[in-house]
Amino acid sequence: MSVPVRTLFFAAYRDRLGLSELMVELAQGATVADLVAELRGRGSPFDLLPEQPAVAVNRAYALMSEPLDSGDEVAFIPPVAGG
Amino acid sequence: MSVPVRTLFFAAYRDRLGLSELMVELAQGATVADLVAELRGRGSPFDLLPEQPAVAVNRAYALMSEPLDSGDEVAFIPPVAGG
Amino acid sequence: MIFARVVADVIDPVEVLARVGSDEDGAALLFLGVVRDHADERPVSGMRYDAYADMAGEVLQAIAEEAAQRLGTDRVAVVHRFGELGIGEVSVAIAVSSPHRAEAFDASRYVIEQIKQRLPVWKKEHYVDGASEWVEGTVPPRAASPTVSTAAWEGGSA
Amino acid sequence: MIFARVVADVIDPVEVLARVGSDEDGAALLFLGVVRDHADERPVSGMRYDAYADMAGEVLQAIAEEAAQRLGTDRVAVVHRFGELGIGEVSVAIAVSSPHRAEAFDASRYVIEQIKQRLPVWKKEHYVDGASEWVEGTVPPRAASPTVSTAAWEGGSA
Repeated sequence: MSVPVRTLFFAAYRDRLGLSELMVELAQGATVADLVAELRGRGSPFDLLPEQPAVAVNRAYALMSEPLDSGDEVAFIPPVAGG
Repeated sequence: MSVPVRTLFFAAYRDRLGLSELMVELAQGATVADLVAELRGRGSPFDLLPEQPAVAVNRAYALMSEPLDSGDEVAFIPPVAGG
Repeated sequence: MIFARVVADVIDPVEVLARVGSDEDGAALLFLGVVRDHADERPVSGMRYDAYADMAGEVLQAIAEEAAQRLGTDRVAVVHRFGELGIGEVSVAIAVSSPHRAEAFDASRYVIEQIKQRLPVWKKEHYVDGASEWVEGTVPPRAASPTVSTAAWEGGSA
Repeated sequence: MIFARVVADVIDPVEVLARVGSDEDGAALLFLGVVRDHADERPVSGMRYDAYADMAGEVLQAIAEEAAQRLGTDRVAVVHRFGELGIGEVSVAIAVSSPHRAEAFDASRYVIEQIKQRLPVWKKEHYVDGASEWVEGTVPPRAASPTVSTAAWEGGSA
């Protein structure tokens, strides 16, 4: 059984990848780290993502070790610059 | 030759003295300290003024040693509470 | 009465300020972040703010609640804008009020520093020479509830 | 553009805020001192501010100029009111703006702390029980140009 997650890319990451959203199928028990590895493993342009990006899972900052569930929303968060 | 100065009393000092303004004749060479001593020497209610009040001479905070000239405006400044 | 919004519309600072205040309060403080015409000496013509709007609304609410804790009142209103902004336009308005001023200054500063550290918002500067660049930002915390230390939010520029 | 006034009229905070700001500025800060309904737990119905108006105008101008030095811009506007004020009425409004926020917070705080230390203004609290008392104040400096130390203006209440 695969775990579909919705990934979001913002700002500089969106510009680098040329896309803002992507559905990814992960293996059961996959973590954020696995998602990042899966994406970077696809090569250009996904290898432009950092190895250890800041991410939010379901709109909360999360560690690379965070396990992912079906339907989770995982956002890649470039360094923030509000204000 | 006497030196006339205009003295002003504010807030609590004005309430204590029951007056807000007074012309005082001082001797040539008199300082703020001399003015204070002259007033306190008059007895009640002037002895309710502190021995070392904060004062302003011509709208600038001044030391007790400040010499006074004819026509100077000397204000007795109770502890301030703006804001 | 805590109010926190991430919006696409023009911010009315007076409206934000009007959301705070109480008969108990002796101090009110309104902070405005404004798009300025330069960045490190380089002339800027405008700024584009991108937001992860859903998350930003939640993070801004959390920041406002933390600020209210420091403030000791629930009189905290903060609005952050996204989209294209011209020079002089307000990107963020923060209003707080409290019985005493020290807490108001502290809470206002807390909100803006936390916004810069945690709010999932990004800005792209448009330069007068025609180029545009994402502003170098701050790596956000890796966990949902960052430790709030005094040292963590003091200092910083802009 | 430094603006400092001691006035008998109602203060319009929006007008004071509008006196600062510039295309160079990324931060604006408006502080309002407001009459609150209590003093150390005692219910207050209003406040009377007395001023040595001529001197207060000069001192406020000096404070604003010192704040502008700290701020690095001349965008400082401060208005202090005297007379009878009701609960919720603004007794002082301080607006500053600058390229970066740290200086704006610093300058705003400087102005209010210096007002409390030096401005020849006094306030009498009117209590709900009918009594009135002069608020215990701060002994002002004995010389025209006080030494401005950081320690001297930090802290304090209200």
